[in-house]
Amino acid sequence: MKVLKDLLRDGKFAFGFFVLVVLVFLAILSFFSPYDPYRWNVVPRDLPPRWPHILGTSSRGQDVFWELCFAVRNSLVMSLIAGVFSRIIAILVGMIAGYKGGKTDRLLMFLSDSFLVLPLFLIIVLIGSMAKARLSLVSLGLLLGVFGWAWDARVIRSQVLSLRERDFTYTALLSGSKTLSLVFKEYMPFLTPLIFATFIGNVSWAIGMEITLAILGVFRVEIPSLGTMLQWALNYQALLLGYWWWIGTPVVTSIMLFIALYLLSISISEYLDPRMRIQRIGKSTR
Amino acid sequence: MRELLEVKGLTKIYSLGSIFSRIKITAVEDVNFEVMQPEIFTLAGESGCGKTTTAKIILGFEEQTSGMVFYRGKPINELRKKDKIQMLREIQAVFQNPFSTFNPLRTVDSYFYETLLNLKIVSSKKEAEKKIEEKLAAVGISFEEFTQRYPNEFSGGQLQRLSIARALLTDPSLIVADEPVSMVDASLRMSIVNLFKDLKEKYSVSVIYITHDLTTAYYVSDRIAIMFRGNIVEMGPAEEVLSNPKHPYTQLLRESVPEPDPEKRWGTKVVLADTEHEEYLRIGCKFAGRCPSAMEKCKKNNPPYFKVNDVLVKCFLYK
Amino acid sequence: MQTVIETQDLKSYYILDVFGKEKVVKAVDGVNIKIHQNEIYGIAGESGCGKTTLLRAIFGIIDPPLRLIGGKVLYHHDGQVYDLYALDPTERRSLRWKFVSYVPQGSMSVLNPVVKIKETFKDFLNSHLKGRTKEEYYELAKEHLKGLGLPPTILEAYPHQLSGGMRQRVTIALATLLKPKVIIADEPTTALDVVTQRGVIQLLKDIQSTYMNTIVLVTHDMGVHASLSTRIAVMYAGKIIEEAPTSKLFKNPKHPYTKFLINSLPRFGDKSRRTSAPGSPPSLAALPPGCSFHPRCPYCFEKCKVEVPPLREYEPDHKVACWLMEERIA
Amino acid sequence: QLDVPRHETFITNQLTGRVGTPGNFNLWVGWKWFDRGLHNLLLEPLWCVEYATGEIINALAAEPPIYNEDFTQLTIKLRKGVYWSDGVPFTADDVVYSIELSKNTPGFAYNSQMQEVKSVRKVDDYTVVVELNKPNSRFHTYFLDRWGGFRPLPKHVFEKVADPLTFEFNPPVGTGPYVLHSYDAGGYWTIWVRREDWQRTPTGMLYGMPQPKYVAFVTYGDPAKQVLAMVRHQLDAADLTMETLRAVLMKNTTARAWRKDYPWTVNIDPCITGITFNNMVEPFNNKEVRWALTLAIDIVEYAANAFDGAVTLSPIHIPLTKAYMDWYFNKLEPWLKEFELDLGGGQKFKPYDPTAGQRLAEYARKRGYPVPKDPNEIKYIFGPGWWKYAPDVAEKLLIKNGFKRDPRTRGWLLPNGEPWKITVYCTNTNPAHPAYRNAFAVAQEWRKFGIDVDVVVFDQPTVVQQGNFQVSSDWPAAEPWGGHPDLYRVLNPFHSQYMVPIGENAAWGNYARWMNPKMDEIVEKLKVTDWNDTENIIKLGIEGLKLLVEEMPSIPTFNYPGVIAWDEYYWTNYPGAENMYAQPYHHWPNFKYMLPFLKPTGKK
Amino acid sequence: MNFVKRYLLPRLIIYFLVIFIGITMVFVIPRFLPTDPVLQTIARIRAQGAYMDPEAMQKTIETLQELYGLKGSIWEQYIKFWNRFLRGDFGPSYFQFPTPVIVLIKQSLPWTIALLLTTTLLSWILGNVLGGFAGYFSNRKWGRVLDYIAMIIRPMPYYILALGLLILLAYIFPVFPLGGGYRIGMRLTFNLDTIVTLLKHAFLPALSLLLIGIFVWFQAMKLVVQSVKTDDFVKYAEAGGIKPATIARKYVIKNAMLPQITGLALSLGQIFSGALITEMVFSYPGLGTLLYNAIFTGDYNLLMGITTMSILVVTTSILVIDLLYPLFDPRVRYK
Ligand SMILES: Nc1ncnc2c1ncn2[C@@H]1O[C@H](COP(=O)(O)OP(=O)(O)OP(=O)(O)O)[C@@H](O)[C@H]1O
Ligand SMILES: Nc1ncnc2c1ncn2[C@@H]1O[C@H](COP(=O)(O)OP(=O)(O)OP(=O)(O)O)[C@@H](O)[C@H]1O
Ligand SMILES: [Mg+2]
Ligand SMILES: [Mg+2]
Repeated sequence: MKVLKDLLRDGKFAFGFFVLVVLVFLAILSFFSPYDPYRWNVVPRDLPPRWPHILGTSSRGQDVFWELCFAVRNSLVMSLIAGVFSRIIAILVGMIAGYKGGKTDRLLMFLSDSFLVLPLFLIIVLIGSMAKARLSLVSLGLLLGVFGWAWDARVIRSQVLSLRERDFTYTALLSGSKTLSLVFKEYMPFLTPLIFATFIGNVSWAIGMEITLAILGVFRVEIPSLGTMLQWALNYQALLLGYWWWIGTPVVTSIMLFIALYLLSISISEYLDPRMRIQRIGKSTR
Repeated sequence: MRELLEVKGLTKIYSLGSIFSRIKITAVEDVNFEVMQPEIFTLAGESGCGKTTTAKIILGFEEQTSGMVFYRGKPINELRKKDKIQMLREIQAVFQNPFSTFNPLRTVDSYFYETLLNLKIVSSKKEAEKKIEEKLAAVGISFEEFTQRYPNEFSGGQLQRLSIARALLTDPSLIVADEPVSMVDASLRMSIVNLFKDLKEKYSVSVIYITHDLTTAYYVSDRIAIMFRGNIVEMGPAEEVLSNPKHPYTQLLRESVPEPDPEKRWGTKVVLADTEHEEYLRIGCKFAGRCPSAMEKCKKNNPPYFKVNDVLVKCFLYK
Repeated sequence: MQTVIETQDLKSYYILDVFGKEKVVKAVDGVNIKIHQNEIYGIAGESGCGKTTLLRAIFGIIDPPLRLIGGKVLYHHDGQVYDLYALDPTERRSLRWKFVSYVPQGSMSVLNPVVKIKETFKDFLNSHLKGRTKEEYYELAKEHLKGLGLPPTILEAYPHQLSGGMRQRVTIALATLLKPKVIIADEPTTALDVVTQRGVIQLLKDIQSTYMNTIVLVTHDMGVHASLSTRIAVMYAGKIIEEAPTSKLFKNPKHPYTKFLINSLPRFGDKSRRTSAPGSPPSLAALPPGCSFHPRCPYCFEKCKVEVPPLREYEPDHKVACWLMEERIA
Repeated sequence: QLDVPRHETFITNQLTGRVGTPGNFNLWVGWKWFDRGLHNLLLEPLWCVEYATGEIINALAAEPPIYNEDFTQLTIKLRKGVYWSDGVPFTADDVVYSIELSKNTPGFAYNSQMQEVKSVRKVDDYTVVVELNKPNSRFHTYFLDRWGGFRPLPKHVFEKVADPLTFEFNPPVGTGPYVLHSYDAGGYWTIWVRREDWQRTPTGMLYGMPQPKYVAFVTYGDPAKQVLAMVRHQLDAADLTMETLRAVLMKNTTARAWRKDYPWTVNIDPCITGITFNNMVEPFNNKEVRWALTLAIDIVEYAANAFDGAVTLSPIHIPLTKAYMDWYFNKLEPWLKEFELDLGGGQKFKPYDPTAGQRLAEYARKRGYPVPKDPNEIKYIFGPGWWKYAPDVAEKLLIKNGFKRDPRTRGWLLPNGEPWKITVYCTNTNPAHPAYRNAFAVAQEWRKFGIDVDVVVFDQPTVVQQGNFQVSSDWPAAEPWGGHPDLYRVLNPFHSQYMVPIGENAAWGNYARWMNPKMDEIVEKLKVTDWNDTENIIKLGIEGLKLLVEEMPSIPTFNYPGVIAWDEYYWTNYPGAENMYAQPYHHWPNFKYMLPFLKPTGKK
Repeated sequence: MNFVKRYLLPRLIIYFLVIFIGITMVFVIPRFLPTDPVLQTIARIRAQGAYMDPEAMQKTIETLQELYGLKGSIWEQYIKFWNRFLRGDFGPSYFQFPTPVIVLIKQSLPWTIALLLTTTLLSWILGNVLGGFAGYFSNRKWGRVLDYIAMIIRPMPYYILALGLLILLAYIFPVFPLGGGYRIGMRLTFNLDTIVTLLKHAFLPALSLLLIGIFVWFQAMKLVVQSVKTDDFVKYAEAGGIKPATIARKYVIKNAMLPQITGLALSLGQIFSGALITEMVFSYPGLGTLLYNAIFTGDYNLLMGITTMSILVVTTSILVIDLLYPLFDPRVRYK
């Protein structure tokens, strides 16, 4: 709580946090939706925003606001799973390869290079078709996670390679730190900005991938998500027909999501780096 | 007095450079010495002569190219494999660069608590605090000043002292101190050096004291080894070596110590090497290029050790 | 003797936010010094007493959390007096390296690792001299190095290819490049072996005698002070507590802390136990009242605990801040 | 944007998208993007269907096919005075050579079909006789162009070629009224120019001079782009989606669709859309289950969800184009009205709902679209009727067959007690395609009925072809010819001789994997009925359609709702609903027969 | 020599191993897909209504399998593939039969390279320079404005951005053409008009790619700079009164470049997968659509052709970067 209070003093964090809270609120709201997101034709079609349809209705006869609630919930779940899962792999592989070096490093980098090189698109189509498009949000998240780490692991590794040469590694060793705790306690703070950045990149990639997969049919287009919402709006030419509320909603929401994540990550990284935190405080009281 | 640590034929070769230009540097070349218990053993010499590398090998942070290190008569690496924690308790170190000793993104005190808890020296935070306070007092830092602060909030000297305090936490038998007081004023330097002395006398602690400050080396150490470009060029009792240096490099070194006396100032100018590489690449005596009394054979052959009284000298002058 | 830099009641504190609570580290607390032309002004003092901070304040690099609390820094240049902190950033920048240059603490790691040394030279020249070609800059740099007796070949090297001593000397060469009136050097020889240190000091000395300029030198090595400085100031807890010509200070230190400092120096041929100042250095965030040395001072009396002693000239050129001196006069 | 005079050019989009092999015009080998002008401008077939008028056009052929008594010999009479575009006359030699080349070249188009040919000979320059190995009363349909067909190739060009498979046929030589002008090596456009001697082509002879001097086929990529191009008058004809069409009409005052008002869509497309059950898997192998699922559909809501109501409903397995309405539907309707289902327990139910079209019109009116009042007009626009929305009857049928409702969720349980989950497979990833829309529309209906439905959209037709599905939105039956009452094409695939187990390729037109001895009989009879004996052909057709209704192996829903937009800025007199002189698509082979009717507006 | 044995050789072994595994995977994966090139070809021919007798179909399938070289076990096919591949031949495309894969790739490659190579490089350079400066001068106004723009543009769905640009600059303000590589009906000869036309047509696709690309690099660079700018040598340069622009350029950006260079290598490799959405939105010729169609028509040979190239380029650029690292950072050593 104390930390949160500290962080909230930063405008960037406050804004990002606010947006995220709103999104989470929307996601929770979806549990109270008066409409089944899988049913069409439940409200009059193509209405502009007006009470009670505060974000209008779509050509499928759905209420855009409530669709958004489901979309936010599902997209958050899916992309966070993908982001977090691939981060975990990337961090583990990158850190261990960088820290251990030698054979371990070579093996892990071989693995990640192979992942880098493989035509991801092809593989996902393959897996998708084997799963007969029955991928759930969670398994899609995991799948994207499995394929989203290789590059970031390489980046993390290169950072660790230089970090491990710094003397504090030895201090930590002399303090009896075990490999894992050493790597996480000593190197992690340096990597947080990087990890956050790759996390955002990964989340945006995952959401983009989800749209692509939905288009290809590997993922079910009926599951409401920011991606499929956009996809439907585009298919029904909301842009040209002037249903701006329909196409604008997912676009603005996803941009807001990324801005929020970005601001949060910057703010948190600054907070974690005492040098920057001090500067920040120095600035704010000047 | 028992032998605590023995270094035998230690060699470390680094290779530097890119695909196009590769250079091999023998950072440590066939180094032999032993440290008694208790003893303050000083390693001194030109910057870049391999002192830190030697220390890192002893501490197990660097792998030697060849040679062995024995601790209490057993190969140190095997001991480490057997009981890491015990070895960490027994051997502690202070690093050269105080600014990089602690992670700038972590508070300094966390290392203190970790040392105590990881090495199972204390079992509670309360106990830890007591212990830390005690050690901090020994280096002249107050507990309040120290809690919850990041390394960049301390001055260089303060960091060095913190580093020493941390090493003392485990009550080690051997402290490898790599220039532990280079950024500390003379008065405090004295108190720390005195601390080493006391530790040795009261608790039989041995110290490998790596330093450029030959006056304190003279003041505290029992024996001293002078290194030059990876080789020990002279080794013996500190008093003897420093008051009566034999190797031309030791002589130069001794002569270069600035006296804290405005009346005494240096005479002749010294010649410095531009880069270290050229001297590393020498086949014969590495100092031959700058030595005032260099002979032909110095440039071609690597001189062996000669014993003069208690002192080993690696110079053909003493053949 | 002409003054080149003077400070007037300079106060510069680190203001920190430690978990919501403000904490003030009084690193420079009311410093008045006058640095003259053509001298080597040494500053000694306990580690952490604010030497580096003082130099930064004099040089004008005050970044948060360090802040200027009060006082002035005056530069005497070309018959004009500049109030450093009243200048705008571009003016300040134009004085740097031309009037005053800086060798920071730990200067072995201040060179840009990915460019050759000559590039760094070029950048420094280019930023202060106008309208010359690249080749002219390199030529200038080469000349300069030659003048200082350094091998010009190092211009083609990357920093990591040079030895520590060489890097240290490169930063000194950089600092003297534009022949500034004042060179501020913060522990330029720490981490060097004595032979290399000797080379670096010789260089500083040569520069000083060639250009007749001023060097402000911070070092813990009293030997270096003895062999280089003409005047020495001793700092303690953010304040100057004694200032005197070198020989006077070594022969006749007056402040109890200075006494400890000088007396604790070990010497060859003397292995007897040396004592240092008792107790530990005070935290600059919580200074004791009165004279900040009083808790460690063997001669402390009541007044010391209450009132801060002023820095006074008790003998010609010899200033001390100690109530004992006051007593003695009285 | 265009390097030929705009007002003399007719620009259309290219249906099949960017050409992969822009420099290769040899459309007899592999897939060659016919619709870039190859089959619609460059080449003429022997015969061509015209479904707008319900006739077969004799193009290179001079008259309909002539079979002998036992259908082992086919005589083709050729049109006189036709020349290839390089000035060589078109004769029987070309046809004979084409057939022989195809027969002897594996990998060539119609190679396998031509194996039926025992021999082919020229009687005179304008008569060809084909002897067949075994009787085939429909052999000539291989030469009947209906978005595909074997078109004669120039003998004088191909006989000089060493390997006809790798031959690029560039520049191409044809019998149609246009020749190649230029093409994009990147495959995005092809421009054709009218032949100087257009009179010497079947098109010229039949309909006169094609009006545009140039015709350009352009791939715009994204459908939204076609809208932009059309609004800026850079595109004269485009097949769009319902939504893009509305956008065009909104923004371009000179643009029109096939029908000038709602529902705009082309309803004469010879193609029926709907839902296909896999009759080889449980529980869809049960006719009553199939019927229950049919009755669970509220077709008005279905059409609204799919195309906002802009469709022509069809309760039978052929599209209700004007022609089929006359040939078949009007004759079938009385029977449909009386058709009954047995609900068990002596209960009967008449499922036909003659008001479905009216109801759909009502929906459109509610949406604010102008809809005609005349019931006859409505019948032709929205369709005559469909099956009733009768969830209660569907429920009865299911319960009769052992299905139950979960008392708690009201969802359906299979007879074995498991929840009923249906996956609808859609093999078309184009969201504007009826297969796509049908899949989601049916899912909506069945979900409402209490079944857990999942839609899988995946561009892998083989999955359906090999029977690894439950329900698919593929065509419920093969498309009929369109210009001829013969239903051989629709019914033949249901013949049991083509039936294969799951895992093997089902016959196209029967992905439902349904068979019935009665159907075999009908098909056998049809096989020995002459192409020109339309009376008997229709009789057999009606029998077949009745059987399909009774069995409902797949649910027909509506005609392929073609969406075509024209810009009347440079050209007018398009074949719209009010003036159906030709089929409306520029990508069909008949395009060349439409061009002579266009009128330039004179705008520059 | 030691370098060759201890570093180069293992590195090269890994290089070839990765290529081998990559290519093998690309060979195997499509064969597990339910897409069968023969059936896809037939389906496509019939999709619009061409009629094929069910009997005739089976025969056609067999002929095509013969022609495509798909008879025989997967092993035989695999060995055949390597045989051909080592001779630099990918065989014929199935879907565009009998056009050789190489011909198809050659058709599209120049467009893709021209568009993607320039935009990749340009966005890399601009993004890094802007990011570097904005990161260093992070409290200047323009830096913050750039930051906000980056924040909004970067997460924008690319399709929306591209379409938006198109609508804005080709429709509302018809400055640029709606699509294509050059004018419809134009014959490409080497003259000024051609060059102008080509550039004009490439402008919007390039712009859309640049916008996203620049801001991706921008944000990454800004992040790295954030830490570099507190380094000692930067502080020293500032103290030395070196011009801020010089510091940003030579001290900050140059030192922050390393991770970015690796990133560049990877994105250069990805050029060879083309830019599908760009090609679709701007109807621009290129490899993207080719690859996309290859996947969905089961055109194994074409698929192999394109992905093999991409694999080769990615692995090679990673290798080259690894070897050339010391050129960019003189401190780097091989372990
Ligand atoms: N990791 C390394 N890789 C390559 N060379 C190294 C490495 N570490 C040290 N060296 C080189 O080995 C030599 C000895 O270095 P070392 O740090 O042991 O010297 P030192 O005696 O501690 O010097 P100083 O007094 O400056 O601390 C130097 O030339 C140094 O450049
Ligand atoms: N960034 C900072 N934040 C907070 N306190 C600081 C910071 N930097 C320095 N200090 C404190 O300010 C005081 C003066 O530091 P300074 O670096 O000036 O000392 P110094 O005299 O140069 O010491 P040394 O001889 O060890 O270099 C010290 O007590 C130190 O702890
Ligand atoms: Mg060292
Ligand atoms: Mg300092």
